[in-house]
Amino acid sequence: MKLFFIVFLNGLTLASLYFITACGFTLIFGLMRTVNMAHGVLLLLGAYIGYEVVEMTGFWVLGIIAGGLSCALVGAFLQAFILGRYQGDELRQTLITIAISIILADFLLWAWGGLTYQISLPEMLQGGIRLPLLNVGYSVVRLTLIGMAIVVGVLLWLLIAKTKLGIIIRAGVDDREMLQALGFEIKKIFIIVFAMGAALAGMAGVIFGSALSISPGTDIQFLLSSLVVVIVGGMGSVGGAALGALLIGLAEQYGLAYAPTYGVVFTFLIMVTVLAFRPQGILGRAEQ
Amino acid sequence: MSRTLLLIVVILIILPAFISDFWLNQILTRSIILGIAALSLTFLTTYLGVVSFAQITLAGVAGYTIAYFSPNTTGLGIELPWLFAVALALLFSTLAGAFVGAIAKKSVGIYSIMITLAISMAFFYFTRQNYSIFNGWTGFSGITAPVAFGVSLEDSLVFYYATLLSATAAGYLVVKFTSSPLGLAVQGVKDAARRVRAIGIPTTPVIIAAYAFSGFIAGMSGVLNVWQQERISSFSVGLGPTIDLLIIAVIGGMRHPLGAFIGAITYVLIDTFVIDLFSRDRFNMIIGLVLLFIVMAAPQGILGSFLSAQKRIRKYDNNAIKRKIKNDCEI
Amino acid sequence: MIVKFKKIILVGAVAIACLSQPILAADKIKIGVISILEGAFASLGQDGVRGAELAFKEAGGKVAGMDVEIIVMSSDASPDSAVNAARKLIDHDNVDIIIGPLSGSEGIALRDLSKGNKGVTFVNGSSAAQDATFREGSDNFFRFGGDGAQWMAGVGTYAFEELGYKKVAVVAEDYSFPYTQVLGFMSEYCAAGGRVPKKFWTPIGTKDYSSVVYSIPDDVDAIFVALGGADAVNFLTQYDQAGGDKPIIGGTITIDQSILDSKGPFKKLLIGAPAGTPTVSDYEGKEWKEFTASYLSNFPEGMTSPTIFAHHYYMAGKAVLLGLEQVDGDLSNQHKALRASLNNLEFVTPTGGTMRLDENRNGIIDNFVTEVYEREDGSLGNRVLKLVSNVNQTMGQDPTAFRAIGAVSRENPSCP
Amino acid sequence: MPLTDGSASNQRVALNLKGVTRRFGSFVAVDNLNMTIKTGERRAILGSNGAGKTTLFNLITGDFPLSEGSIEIEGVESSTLPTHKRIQAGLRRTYQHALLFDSLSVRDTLLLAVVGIHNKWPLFYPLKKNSKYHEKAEALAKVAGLSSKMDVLVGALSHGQKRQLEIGIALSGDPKIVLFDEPAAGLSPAERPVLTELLLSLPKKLSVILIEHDMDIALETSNIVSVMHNGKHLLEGEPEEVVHSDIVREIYVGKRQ
Repeated sequence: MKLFFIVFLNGLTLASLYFITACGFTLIFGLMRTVNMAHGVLLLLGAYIGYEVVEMTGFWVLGIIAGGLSCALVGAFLQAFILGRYQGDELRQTLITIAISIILADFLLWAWGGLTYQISLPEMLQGGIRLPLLNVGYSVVRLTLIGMAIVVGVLLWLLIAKTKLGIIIRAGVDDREMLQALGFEIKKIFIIVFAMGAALAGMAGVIFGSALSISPGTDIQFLLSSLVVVIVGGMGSVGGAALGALLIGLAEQYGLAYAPTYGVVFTFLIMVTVLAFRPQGILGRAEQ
Repeated sequence: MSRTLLLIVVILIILPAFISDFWLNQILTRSIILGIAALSLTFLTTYLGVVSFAQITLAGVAGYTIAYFSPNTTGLGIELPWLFAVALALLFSTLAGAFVGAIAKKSVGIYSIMITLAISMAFFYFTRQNYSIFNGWTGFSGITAPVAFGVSLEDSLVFYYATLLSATAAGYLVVKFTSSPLGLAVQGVKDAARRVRAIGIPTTPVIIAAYAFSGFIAGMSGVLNVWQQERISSFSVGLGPTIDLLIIAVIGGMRHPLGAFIGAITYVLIDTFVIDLFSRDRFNMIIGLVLLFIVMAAPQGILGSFLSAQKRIRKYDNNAIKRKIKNDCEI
Repeated sequence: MIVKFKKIILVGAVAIACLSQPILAADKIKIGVISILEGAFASLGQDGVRGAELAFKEAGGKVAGMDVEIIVMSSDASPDSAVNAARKLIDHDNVDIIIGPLSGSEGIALRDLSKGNKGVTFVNGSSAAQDATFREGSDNFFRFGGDGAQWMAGVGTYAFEELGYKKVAVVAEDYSFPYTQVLGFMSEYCAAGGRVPKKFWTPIGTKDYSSVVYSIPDDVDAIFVALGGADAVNFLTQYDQAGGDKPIIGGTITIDQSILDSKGPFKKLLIGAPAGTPTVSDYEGKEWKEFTASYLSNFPEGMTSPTIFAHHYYMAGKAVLLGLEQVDGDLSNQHKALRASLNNLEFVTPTGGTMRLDENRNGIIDNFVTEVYEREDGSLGNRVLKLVSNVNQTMGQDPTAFRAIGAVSRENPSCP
Repeated sequence: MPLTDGSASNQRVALNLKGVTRRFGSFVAVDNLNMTIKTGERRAILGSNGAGKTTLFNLITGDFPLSEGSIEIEGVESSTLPTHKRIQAGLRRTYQHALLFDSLSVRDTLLLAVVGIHNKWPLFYPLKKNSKYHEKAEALAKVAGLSSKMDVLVGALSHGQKRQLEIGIALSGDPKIVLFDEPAAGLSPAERPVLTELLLSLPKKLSVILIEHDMDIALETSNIVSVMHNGKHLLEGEPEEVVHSDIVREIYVGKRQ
C-alpha cells in the first residue's frame, strides 16, 4: 500500500515534468498546426546550454533562462527563415522539422559528445527529505517539479486567457484566416509563438537535465513522450496536455513498479485506446 | 511512361551481368525492397491523402511472422513450409494494416502522421520488451531464404530477380487497385469523403481497405527484407527505419509509384557511400541536409521535379505531344 | 520516344560503367573494424577503434611483410546496423578480417552472419553476450576478451564471503549483455549461499527509476546494479535522493570511469562498491602501464586512460596480427591456417595475463574484483582487490552442469 | 404548371420529417420542422440565406446527425442510419458547392456513383470494359450532357459541367427522392433553360426537393412550395399562392427589392 502511494507521487512528479516538456509542443501545434518534430532536439539544446551556463556561473536559474532564451532564438530563426515560408503546408513543415532535428541532433553530439550530463541543482533543491506520512525519503527536486508545473501551467493560462497576445492566439486556434483578415501580422505572431514554444522546450530541458539527466537519445524520448501526452490529452490544448501528462506519468510509473517489462507499452496502449474512442484526444476539439 | 517503365525493367533484368555482388545485394536488391515499402507509403499518400508512419510496422509484422515460422537460430517459433509462412506473413500484415486503418480512419494530414507514429512506436516498444514472440532486443537471427520451386533464394542473383518480380507485382497491384472501383472510392475519399457517402459508399471500410492494401504491399517488402537481412529485431521497426522510409518517399516523390524506387536507390547510395566520401562521424548531418534540401527545393521529390521539368520543356511542342505526355505521366 | 530511348541507353551505359569495379590484387591485408560511432555510445566506440588502431600502429602498419589497410564502419548499437556494416565490409571493401562489434546483441548478429561468410575471419571486439560463442558458436568467429559473465568472476563470492551480503536485489537493463553479467554474478553468489529475491529488468534508456527505487525490498543487504551510461547515473541519483543507503555492487560498465567522472552527489553511494571487470584503468601492473603509455602517446586526444573498449579492441587487433604473422599472411582455403593459429594462440595481455582460447573460441581471461575508492583529489577511481586468473566461460564450473542452466534470460538463473 | 395530378392525398409518402431539429451550440439551425413529401412530388423550398435550407438537406442525408426529431425514408425510420444506407434506400442529393472527386475522370465518378448504390457493392474486382456498370455510367453521362467529357478529369471541368455532373450522380441507380441544392447557382443565363428542361424531364414517380434562389426555375419546376425562415417551416402551398402571401413578401421577396 505504501508503494502504491509512493508510485502515485512518482507518477505525479513525472507527469509534472512531462507537462512542462509537452507545453511548448502543444502550444505550437495548437496555434500553427505545425507538428514540431524538432521539439525534442530543442529540449536537448536548451539542456546543454543550461548546463554550460550553470557550470560557468553557478546559478541554476540563470541556466534555465539561458536554455530558454537560446532555444527561443533558434526557434524564431527556424520559423522566420525556414518554416514560415511553408505555413499551411503541414506535411512539408513536418518533414522540415524532421530534417532539422536530424541535423541539430548530430551537431549536439559533435559539440557535447555522447556523455551523460547532469545539471547541478542549487543547494536547497539537492538531496532528499523524509516524507511525513509515508516515512520514506523523497527527492526535493521531484517535489519541486509539481510546483514548477503549476507555475508554468498558470503562467501559460494567464498568458492565453488574459493578455492581448493570448486573445490573438486563441482566435488563431479557432480561425487562422480571421486573424489575417483582421490585419494582424500573422507572420510575426507565428514567430513569437514558435519562439515561445521553443523557449518552453529549452527551459524544460534544463529542468529535465537537473531532475534526471540528459544524453544523446533524450531528444527522441521526449519528442515521443510529448507526442503521446498531446495526443492523449487533446492536440493544442494546455489543459489537455496537463491531463495527458498525468495519465501517462501515472501509467508509466505504475507500469515500472508493478510490471517493469511492459511499462513503456502501457503508455502507448492508453494512447491507442484513447484514439480508438476519441480521435481528437480527451480534451481536444474534433478535427475538421 | 509505360514504355519507359518497360525499359527500366529491361535494364534492371540485364544489369546483374555487369555489377559486383555488393552492388547487386547491398545496393540494388536493398533499394528495391525499400522501394516496395516506400510504395506502400506513397500509395496511401497519393491516393488516400494520408501520411502513414506505420508502414515499417506493417512490414515488420510480416517480417516477424516469417522469422517466427522459419528455421532460425533463436530457438523460438514453429517451422512451417515457406509458402505457408509467406501467406501468413502477408495475411498478418494486411490485417495489421486494417487495424491501423481502423484506428486512424478519422484522421488526415498531420493527425494521421501523429497517430500512425504513435502506433508504430507502441509496436516498437512491444517487440523490444516481449521475449516470448519477438525475442526482445536481440530479435531473430539466422533466418535463411527458402528454396522455392527448386531454386534457392539464398543465391543473390535468384533473390534479386525474385525481388524485382515482387516489385513489379507490387507496382502492378497498385495500378490495378487504383483503377478498381474500390481504388476509385479511395481516391474519392481523398477528394471529398462526404460525397463518397452521398453516393452510397460507406467511407470507413474504404479507408480500412486502403490501409489493409498498403499493409499487403508493406508485407511483401517485410518478407523480402527478412530474407535478405537474415534477421529482424526491434531495431528493424524502430523510429530510425520509420523516418528513413518517409525520407525515401519524400526524396523520390509521392506522385507516381516509381518515385518510391527512385527515392530508395538515392537513399541507399547516400546511406552506403556518404561514410566513404565524408567524415563517418557526421553521416546523419549529411542525411538531414539532403532531406532539408529536397523538401525545400524540390517538394515533389526527384521524380516529381523531373516530370514537371519535362512538362515545362515540352510545353512548346504541339498539342498532340502534350496530350501524349500527360497520359504518359499518369499511367 | 526514340530520343528518350537513346537517353535511357546512355544513362544505363554510364551507370553500368560506374558500377563495374576493378578487381584488386591481393598484396595487402584488409581489415574492417566495426564499432559504434553514432548515438549515445559514440565516445566509447571511438575508443574501441583507437584500441584496434593502436595494435596496428605498434606493428608499424604491416604484417607478414604485407601492408594492412584498415576500414572503419559504424554501427548504432543495433544488430541490424552491425550486420549492414559487416556486409559492406565483406561485399564492397572485400575485407579479409573483421574486428568488432562493440555491444552484446550485435555480437550475436555477427556470429550468425559469420556462418554464411566462411571466407572472412571475425574477431569480436568488446561484445560480451554469452551466447555469441557459448551456444551456436561459429568456427570463424573468435572472442579473445571473454563474455560478460566472466567479467563478473570473483564478485559473487567476494560479496557473500567477504562483505557478508546474504540477500541482494538486482537492477539491470533488459537485454543480452546485462543478462550475461547477472548470470556471472549469480552463478557464484547463489552457489556460495546468497539469495536474489528480486530482479528488476528495466528497458534501456529508462530515465525515471523512482518507482523501481521504492520497490526494492527493505531486507536486502545490497543492490547489484548492471546499468550503463546515463541509466546508471539516473538510477544512482534517484536512489540517493530517495534516501537509499544500501551498498551497491557494480556491473562491469556501471563502475566505468566515465560514470565515476560524472558529477553528482550519487557518487558517495559508489565508494567502496565492489565490481568485476577485466580492465582497471589505473592498474599498477607493468604491462598495463606500458599499454597506457603507448595509448596516450598515440592518441593524445583520447581518454585519460584506455577504456575497456580500447583494451578489448586492442587485444582483438593484436591476436589478428599475431595469427597472421604465424601463418605468414596465408589466407588460402578459407583462412584455414589462420583459424588454426588463432585457436592455439597464446599472448601476454595488457593486464599481464596470458590470453588463449577455449574450445568455443572464447578467451580464457584474467578478471579483477575491484573497489571504487576516493582518490586524494576527491575524484573516484577503481582499485584492485583481487585477481581471478584463468576464468573460462563456465566460470570454473563443470561445463555440462553449467550448460544445463540453459540460455540466460530474465528468469534464468534464479535463486530467490 | 403542376406536374402531378390532383389526387395527391392518395399517394405514398416518400419522405416524412417529424420535429426535425438541429442545434449548433446555442444556435438552432433547423427548428422543429415537419414536412411530408409524397411520391412524385416536386417541392421547392424558399427562404433567405441562413434560413436552414442546406442544413435541412444535410440532416436528411445524414451528413449531420439530428439533435431531435425523426426522418422516414420510404416509410423506414432512418434518423440514425448512416448516409450511405439512406442513399441505398433511394435518396440522392446534389451539393450547393459542387463536391466532387477532382482527381477522378467523369467516367470514374459516374461509375462509382453507379456502383455505390448497390447493396452488395462490386467494389473489389476491376470492372470489365463493357459491363453493365459502364453502360449505366454512359447513360447517366448522356442525361447530364457530359457524354463527350467522359475521360476528362473532374477537376478540369467548367463550373457548369460540374453542376451537370452533380445532377448526373444524383440520378444514378434507381432514385426515389432527389434533393437539389441550388442547381442553378453560378450558371449563365443560357445554361438555365437547359437545367429547367432537365428538371422537368425527370421521371414522374421521382420525388424532388429543390432549393433554388432563381424564382423562375423554382416556380416552373415545382408543384408545391415551402418557405423556411430562421430554421422554421413557415408555410407550404401551391406556388402561386405562396409567392403572393404576405409572409413571403416580407421575408423573401421583400428582401430582393
